[in-house]
Amino acid sequence: MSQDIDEQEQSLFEAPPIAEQERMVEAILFATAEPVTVKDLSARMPHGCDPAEALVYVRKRYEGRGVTLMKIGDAWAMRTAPDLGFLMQKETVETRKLSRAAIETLAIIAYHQPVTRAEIEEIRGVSVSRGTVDQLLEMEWIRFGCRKMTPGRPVTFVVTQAFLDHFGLENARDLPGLKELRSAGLLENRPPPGSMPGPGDAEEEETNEGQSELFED
Amino acid sequence: MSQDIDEQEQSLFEAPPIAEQERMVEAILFATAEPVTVKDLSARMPHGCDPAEALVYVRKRYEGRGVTLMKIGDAWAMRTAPDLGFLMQKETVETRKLSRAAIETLAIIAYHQPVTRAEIEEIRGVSVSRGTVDQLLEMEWIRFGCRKMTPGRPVTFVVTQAFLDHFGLENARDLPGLKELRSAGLLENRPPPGSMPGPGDAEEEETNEGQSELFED
Amino acid sequence: MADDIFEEDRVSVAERLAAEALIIDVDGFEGPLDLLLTLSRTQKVDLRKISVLDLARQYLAFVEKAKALRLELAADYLVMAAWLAFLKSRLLLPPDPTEEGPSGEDLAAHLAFQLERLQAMRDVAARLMARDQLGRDFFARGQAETVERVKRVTYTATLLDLMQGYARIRTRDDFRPFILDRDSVFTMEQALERMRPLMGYAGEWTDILSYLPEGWETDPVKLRSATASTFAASLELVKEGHMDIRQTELFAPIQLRKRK
Repeated sequence: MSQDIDEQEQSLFEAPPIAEQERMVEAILFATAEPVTVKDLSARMPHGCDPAEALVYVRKRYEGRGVTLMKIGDAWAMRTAPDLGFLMQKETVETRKLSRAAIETLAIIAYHQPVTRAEIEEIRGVSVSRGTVDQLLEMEWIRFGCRKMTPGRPVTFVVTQAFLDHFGLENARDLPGLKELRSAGLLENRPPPGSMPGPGDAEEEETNEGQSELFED
Repeated sequence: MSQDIDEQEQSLFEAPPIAEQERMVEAILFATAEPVTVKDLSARMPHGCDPAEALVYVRKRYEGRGVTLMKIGDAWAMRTAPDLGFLMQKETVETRKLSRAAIETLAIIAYHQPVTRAEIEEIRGVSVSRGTVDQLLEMEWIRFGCRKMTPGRPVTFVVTQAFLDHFGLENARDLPGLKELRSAGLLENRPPPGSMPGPGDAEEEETNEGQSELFED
Repeated sequence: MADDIFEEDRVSVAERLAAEALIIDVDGFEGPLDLLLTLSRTQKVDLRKISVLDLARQYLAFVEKAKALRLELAADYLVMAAWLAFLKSRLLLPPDPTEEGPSGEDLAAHLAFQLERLQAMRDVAARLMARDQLGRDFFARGQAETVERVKRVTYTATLLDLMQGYARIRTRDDFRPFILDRDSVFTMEQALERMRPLMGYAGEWTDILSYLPEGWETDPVKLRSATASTFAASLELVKEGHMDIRQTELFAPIQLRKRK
């Protein structure tokens, strides 16, 4: 009985040609936020349409294209081809200068390694934030060295091969000493504001001493 | 010289075949709701690609389909074919109903851009309420253009890419009836002879005075 | 005036009804130009062939009626009425060659231009709104795949940075301002820290010197520092109301007891 009515209706409202149905399926799948079932398609398309058949054509048309028809459960959706996923990412690399605290901490580790956190703090004269050490560890410029044989057996830090590579050093001993820094004009001869200027000569000797001590062992 | 470098680079990083580039453009445009410029495409595709050429192929491929490639200003976007709008009742977004004043103001900005507020008021014969302009700005259909080189250097309004996108226009030159209006001389800025009553006459005279004073010395 | 009355008589009944209808919803007009445009439709001609003189008469008649009905008209309607009355006189009288300024024809032409332009803008506005619209007739991607912005921050430093950094630290040491050697300093905070837990046991008067930290009595420098800070800490505890303090005579031991 109901079939009769269907047939009657079909003759009254002729279904659009399949090419047209294909366009419709294409448009609906494109504009819909969610995957669409054949039933949904049927409900939205004019009477007499056969979305299942239209889907076959759509699928064929998009085979190997940048966009493909995908079946998700019992619903259909258009998705970018899986091999082109990399286009949906836009990587922006931002290069930032390492903070002063990080540079100083790194320098101390490089010149004094293996060195404990307490020793770094003593040399810098300020406490070293956890973030700074973490950042250097994350960059893989420093790593944990062996524990120090002192009470509490504190961990030490040493520089890594990646650090040496980045700075073009063969080993940490290649780092120029203070005397070389000074003769290369790299050392700020001016004392930091607020501190008292001392006699240059004596100071230089002192620092040389300190430096040689560092690399004696 | 730079061409040599280009060629060198091209040989170093061979660009994917054009069919592959077409797939990429297709995928990017398909996945993005906003219009994408050729520059953006270039930035996202591998080195050496020619998105402008690939776009020609994509456009051809989608001609007459349920989804079509549209040019909006200097950007491209995929949109469903307008004749299939009837299938999309579910997707239809109820846009805020614009007042008659807002519609007229929008049309005046579109056809006369860049246009100052005073010019809009001259055409409409009434003062333009702040709310009307604010609403259009908020919808991102208009934006501020450059200042006019007239006394007081008033700001101007122009329509946006979102406006073109919304009305399916490639650029503002495609506005319906633009040519006829122009040839009829209706887009000319014809200054009123002598004193003509305008919107908020008393006020305007005052401001004009103020402005001329400003620029007199 | 007689002219006006004569004019009014010539206005058809339908036009009069239309004009009256206009008066009823004068609020519905967006200013005099909008009203003029509406009035001009009664001429049923191309706006380019409109009779501005007739239009001026219609407008003035409208304003008169509004006045007769005691309707409050906004100032700009009255400004326009005054201007149109002036225009009408200019159009009716033969041009005075001595008079300066634009002719009545020029003014009339501009008004006609304004009306035509406003009408044109309304027409194109309607055409614009009748266009296929995004989100109504055609649609963008329903499920836009947003471009993932992968932001990667890399940090960098040069060998020079490193060396300068190190040099900075070392030279800072060299120029270090005088800082009190803190090895033999016992701070008040330390003294307080030491005394607080012991407070509870001080039921009897006790010499404050018994609170000195162990090992600090031998070194005179340390003894001095520890004594001073212990004394200061004692005063602090008294101030807080935990202890009583006394000294029986000059240079006698200073004694501390828990307050009861």
